[in-house]
Amino acid sequence: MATLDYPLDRPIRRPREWSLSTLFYEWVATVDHKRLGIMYVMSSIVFLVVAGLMATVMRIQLAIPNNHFVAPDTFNRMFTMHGTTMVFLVGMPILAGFANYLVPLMIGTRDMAFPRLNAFGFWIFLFGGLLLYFSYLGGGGLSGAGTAPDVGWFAYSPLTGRAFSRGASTDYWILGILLTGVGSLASAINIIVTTLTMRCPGMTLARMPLFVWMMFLDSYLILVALPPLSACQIMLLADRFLGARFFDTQMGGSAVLWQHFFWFFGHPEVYILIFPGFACVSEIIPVFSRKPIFGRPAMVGAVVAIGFISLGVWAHHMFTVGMTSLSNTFFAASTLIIAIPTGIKLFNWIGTMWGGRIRLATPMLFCLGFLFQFLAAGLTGVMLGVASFDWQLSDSYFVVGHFHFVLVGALLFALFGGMYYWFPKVSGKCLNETLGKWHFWLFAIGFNVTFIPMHFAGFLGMPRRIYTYEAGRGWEIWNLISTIGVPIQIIATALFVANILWTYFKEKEVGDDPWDAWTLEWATTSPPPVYNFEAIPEVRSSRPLWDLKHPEDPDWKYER
Amino acid sequence: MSLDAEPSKPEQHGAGAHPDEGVEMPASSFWPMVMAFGVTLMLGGLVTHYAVSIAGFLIAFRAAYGWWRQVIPHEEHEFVPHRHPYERADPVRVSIRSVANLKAGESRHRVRIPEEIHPYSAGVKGGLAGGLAMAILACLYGQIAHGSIWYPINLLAAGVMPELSRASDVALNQFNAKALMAATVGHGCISILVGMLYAVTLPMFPKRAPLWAGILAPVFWSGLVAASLELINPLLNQRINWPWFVVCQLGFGLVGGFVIARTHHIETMQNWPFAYRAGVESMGLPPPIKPNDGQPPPHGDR
Amino acid sequence: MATATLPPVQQLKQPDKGTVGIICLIMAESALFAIFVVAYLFYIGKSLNGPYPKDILEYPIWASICLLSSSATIVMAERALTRHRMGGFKIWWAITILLGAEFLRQTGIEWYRFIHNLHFTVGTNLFGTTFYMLVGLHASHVIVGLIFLLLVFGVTVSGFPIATQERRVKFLSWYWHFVDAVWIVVFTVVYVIGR
Amino acid sequence: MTKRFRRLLALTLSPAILAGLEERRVGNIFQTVATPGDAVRQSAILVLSIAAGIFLVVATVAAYAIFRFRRRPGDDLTEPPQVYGSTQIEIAWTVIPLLIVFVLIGVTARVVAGVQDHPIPKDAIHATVVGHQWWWEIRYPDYGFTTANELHVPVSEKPGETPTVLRLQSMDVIHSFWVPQLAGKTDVIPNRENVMWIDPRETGIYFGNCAEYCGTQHAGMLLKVIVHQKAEFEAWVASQQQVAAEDASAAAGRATFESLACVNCHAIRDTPAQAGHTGRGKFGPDLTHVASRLTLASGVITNTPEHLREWIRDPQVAKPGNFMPAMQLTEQQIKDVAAYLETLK
Repeated sequence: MATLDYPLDRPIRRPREWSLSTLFYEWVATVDHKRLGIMYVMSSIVFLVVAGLMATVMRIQLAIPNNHFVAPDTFNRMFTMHGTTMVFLVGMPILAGFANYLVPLMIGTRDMAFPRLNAFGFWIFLFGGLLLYFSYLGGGGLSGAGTAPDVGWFAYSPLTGRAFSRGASTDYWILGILLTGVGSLASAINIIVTTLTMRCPGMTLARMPLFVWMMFLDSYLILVALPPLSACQIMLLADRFLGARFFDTQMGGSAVLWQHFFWFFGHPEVYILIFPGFACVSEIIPVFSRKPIFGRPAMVGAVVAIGFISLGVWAHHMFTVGMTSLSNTFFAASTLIIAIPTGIKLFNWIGTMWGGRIRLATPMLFCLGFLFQFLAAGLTGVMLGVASFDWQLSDSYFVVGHFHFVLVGALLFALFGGMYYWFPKVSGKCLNETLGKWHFWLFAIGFNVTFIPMHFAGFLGMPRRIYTYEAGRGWEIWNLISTIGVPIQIIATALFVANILWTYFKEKEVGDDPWDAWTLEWATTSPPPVYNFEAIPEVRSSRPLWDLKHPEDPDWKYER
Repeated sequence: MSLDAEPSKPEQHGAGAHPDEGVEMPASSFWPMVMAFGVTLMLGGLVTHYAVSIAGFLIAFRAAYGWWRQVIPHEEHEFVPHRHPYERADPVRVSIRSVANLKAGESRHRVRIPEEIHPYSAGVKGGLAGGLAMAILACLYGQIAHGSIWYPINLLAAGVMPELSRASDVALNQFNAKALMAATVGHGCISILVGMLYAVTLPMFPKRAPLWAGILAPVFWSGLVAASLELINPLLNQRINWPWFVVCQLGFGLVGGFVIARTHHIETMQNWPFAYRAGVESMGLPPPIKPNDGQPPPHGDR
Repeated sequence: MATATLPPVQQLKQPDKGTVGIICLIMAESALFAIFVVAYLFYIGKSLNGPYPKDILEYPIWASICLLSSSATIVMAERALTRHRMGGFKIWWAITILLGAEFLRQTGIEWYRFIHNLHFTVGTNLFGTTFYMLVGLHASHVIVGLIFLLLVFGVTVSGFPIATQERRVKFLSWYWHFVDAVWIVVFTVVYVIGR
Repeated sequence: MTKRFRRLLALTLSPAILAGLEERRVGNIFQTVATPGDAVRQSAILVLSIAAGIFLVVATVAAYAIFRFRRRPGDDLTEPPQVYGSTQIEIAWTVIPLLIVFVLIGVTARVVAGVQDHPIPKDAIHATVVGHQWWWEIRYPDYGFTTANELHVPVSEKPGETPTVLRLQSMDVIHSFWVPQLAGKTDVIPNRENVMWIDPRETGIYFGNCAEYCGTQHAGMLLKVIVHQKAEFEAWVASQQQVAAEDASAAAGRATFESLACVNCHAIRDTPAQAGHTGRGKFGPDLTHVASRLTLASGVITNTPEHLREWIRDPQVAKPGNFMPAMQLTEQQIKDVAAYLETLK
């Protein structure tokens, strides 16, 4: 929004003529939230494909016992880079991308609060990611052979110390993530400030779309939880470069301290990743059920509750480190309590569908996939929260299955739903429904075939992060089934990419508001102009477009 | 574009200096990208060569200057002309769909259901009364069968206190402050929660709610407990006296259900504006929907 | 439906975006410092070998006075700026910079004594690690603050109309207050509790 | 006791003891045979059944809603009633999970305290398990010997239970001790001693793994707990307490072993290759009774003469990345050393 803080004393620049070079100029130098949002999403999709291919290699390696498809070090690097990439280079930026594109449109403003900071955030995330991947070439220093980090995505000390991780590979992990962290922080501050200060007239907090609410709380969590990660990374960097002793167990340092610090970030991080999924689902389900969200205050309250409780549950990742029984019980209790607001959200989504007229278009299908898989993920999360059960499950394949249910089965499904839902806004064209339905069903089948067996492998004692296993431990069949699911997912993802290309080049334009939706982004053109709205809209309820479409029965009559 | 049928007044909400022709937007800038690149090189030098850091510093420094010049003394903007009118968004049209109403009635089709409930305090009161009745019955059982009112309390506390499961019969009959505390907190919380559940769910059942609350629910609950008690509280499971257990449950159900059913239903306030519910009237809000009479009902017991 | 019956739109009173932004920045910085403070507290008394805090730490009274009083002088500078008294602004601003620089000099002297005279470094023991990292992190924030203060001073002296930037000067002074507040925490933790 | 008799005892005992034991390779966490594992299993079954119940109810309701309220032809002309919610239903579906969570917290508290704060009987067996990258050192401080990778414990039957208390230490990075059929995992952390206990009711060989990622060969850090009848356990202890066997036929191998760098890492008790003060002989597994073990390389290969020779020739083939280098021995040296080690029953 072009509110000027200072008197203008320079002539206003006119935009240049269109050409290829200006096109390049417009993307690289852009500070437009929509272009940055698109670039965020595109680059995280690229990283998603890269990390997905690593997962494929790992699944091939584990398909049969005693496999020699890759060497142990290669495998260890792959799961480290897979996890790090998926969390920091896919999950975090894709949420920044969605928020960047949609938050200003949904609250009826022209841009983010700090457009240049926004651009800086994107570029430093991208360069940080590239620096991390440069480790494959330069991990041993420029002259040495390259190696990527191989310490796992949560990089437990003292494995990351100089004594056990020689060369520079762990340094790449620290520096790359430190940089992307700066980017995430920049975009989080931007989203918070934008939501608090730039809402259009009439858009009270009570009327703000749930998507914006959740992105706002997500940003708050980033703001509180990410600096601790940076702090402990700085400590580790000092250990490795300055000879400090933070995590040096030989000098009396504590190996568990890193875990406390890391998980103080790491657990809110799980919610940081899943909130955007909630955000997409909370917009899509009402529109496709033709009803307002059920229990809206409870929805917001639940996210707020999660946002606060999630800062007090971190040690449930550490039930096996030998804390006292009292600490274990405390963290088990806080973890179990967080299941309640999560459950409320799930019930409210079902409540929204109840009594509606549910249109089973592709975005809605993905949200329904989200519902069932998130239900399963939440329940396995409760199992992990029961400290005693966690002694068996922690660090087993059950955990791998559980968090892939959260991050793929829930988050990725919701994001796919979001992409199908908002693609017409970004491009003016609806993604092909037939291809979309193939994508959904193949992906849902492939996903479940891959990740359900992991839970059983965990029950049978399979630890995570092993590059191979001996025969006869009862794990062969589950691993084989898991691997069989992978090609199905690959085909599904290829269909999605094909769908985007096909739609972009072949499909017809569908107009500004193809889903008959209710939030402000559908009131402008598809794609929106640089300035979003010719005139800043005014709203009187949480569904401004409903009010206009149904003047005989507007929301503002009933909302508080 | 305007969301209202009425012509908009963009100058009121800061649309820029040229409302009819275009908008001023923040000017594009390479410097954030260059800055990010410089910072990356600065850190990348740590793992490659210090010369990379120096280059990164110089680049970042130049970018900082460029960025600085762009926002000081004022943020640079560029003028973006409005699109041609026919490229703009169509005004939002009135939907051809009619909106179905709940059968509750024309004017109140957005209320939440059920419209009348017991006050929430009735749930708490009922839960506490039921819990007390249950506790008295259980202690009575302890006194009659084992000669000690502490016996059932210790058994209940064994659900969270593993040391009690190794205790002898004599020890179970004795007063144990920790066990009393654990049992009271546990029993109290569960009683209040169940009472609350009664209060909100009873109005949803058609008729004979006290029957549901007093008899069927405790019986159902007893069955559930019987099925899972081995896992929840093994000690209690070993020593439980089922007839007495069911009697205690019925005591809770009848007393709690009676206390709740005795209170009057209250009108929910959900279709009132927030300002009324909060007790402050504020300007610019629609008047409250008046379900029965002209005045908003007095504050209910929430 | 006639538009006349539409209720009036609520005009929102929303906070200034710079204000919210700087508060967010301070929150994030606080979270960063909190972890270092926790690490310091956690490692108190866990060093396997000396020197221990009570052996070498001396209360940095003069440095603390300098830094804390700079919070007052920057307020004076701000007040002068709002009243368009440029001379007063320059003087108070310069005093703030000098006080900040004196604080850094005192830290430098302390560190020189530790490192050069006592050979007590970041790798000596856990106390050394947590001490240098916490105090160093704070000192680096003082340095960043000083750079910005100097920048403002430089452009003001060279004739830039700093009065147009009153809002940004205010945010800079908030940041400076934050750095001072952190020093109170650092002082308490390192020099009072830690000894 | 003569040397010859001792050797005979060792030779005959080890295979006899191990022959009757059932191998339990599948570490099913629901087929536990020790109290800590049982306690966990019971809480697990409770949580699993609650979760299954919730899943069934919620998924059924959701599926019913999707089916019942799907859009049908002709629905295009109406919008459904715009219901905002129901505080009563919302409270109900908040209170019910709260009740469930309340029960779960109680059960968790009891099981956690029951396992962690369990009093240790006086006649418990004590063992110290030290994690190394990537093998387990197992010390029996009360019996005065050290072995590796295979933890031998007596069966613990009522009456006269003999639980085993494990003190877990790490030499380098974090590992985790996990034998699923006996107990949940406990991390093995440097500069910190964790304590756990097991009281297996049934004899057998229980398989486990290191469960915390600890570097290249994390996958090759396997673990076995061998549960004996009490008498057999005592016989095993007696045999392990013997000094290293001396066999004249293996003298060449012994000389080679003691003359090479082997002794820098590996100790053989009561020989010149004994563990020294300067860390000598502490880096690799103690080999005093290496031939009595089931496996080599922390469970990666079985302990057969061929495997032993291949292992000495190049340890990086069977377990790439481990810290034992290929010593570039001649074929004859390999044969000699292997022959020597095989006498160390």
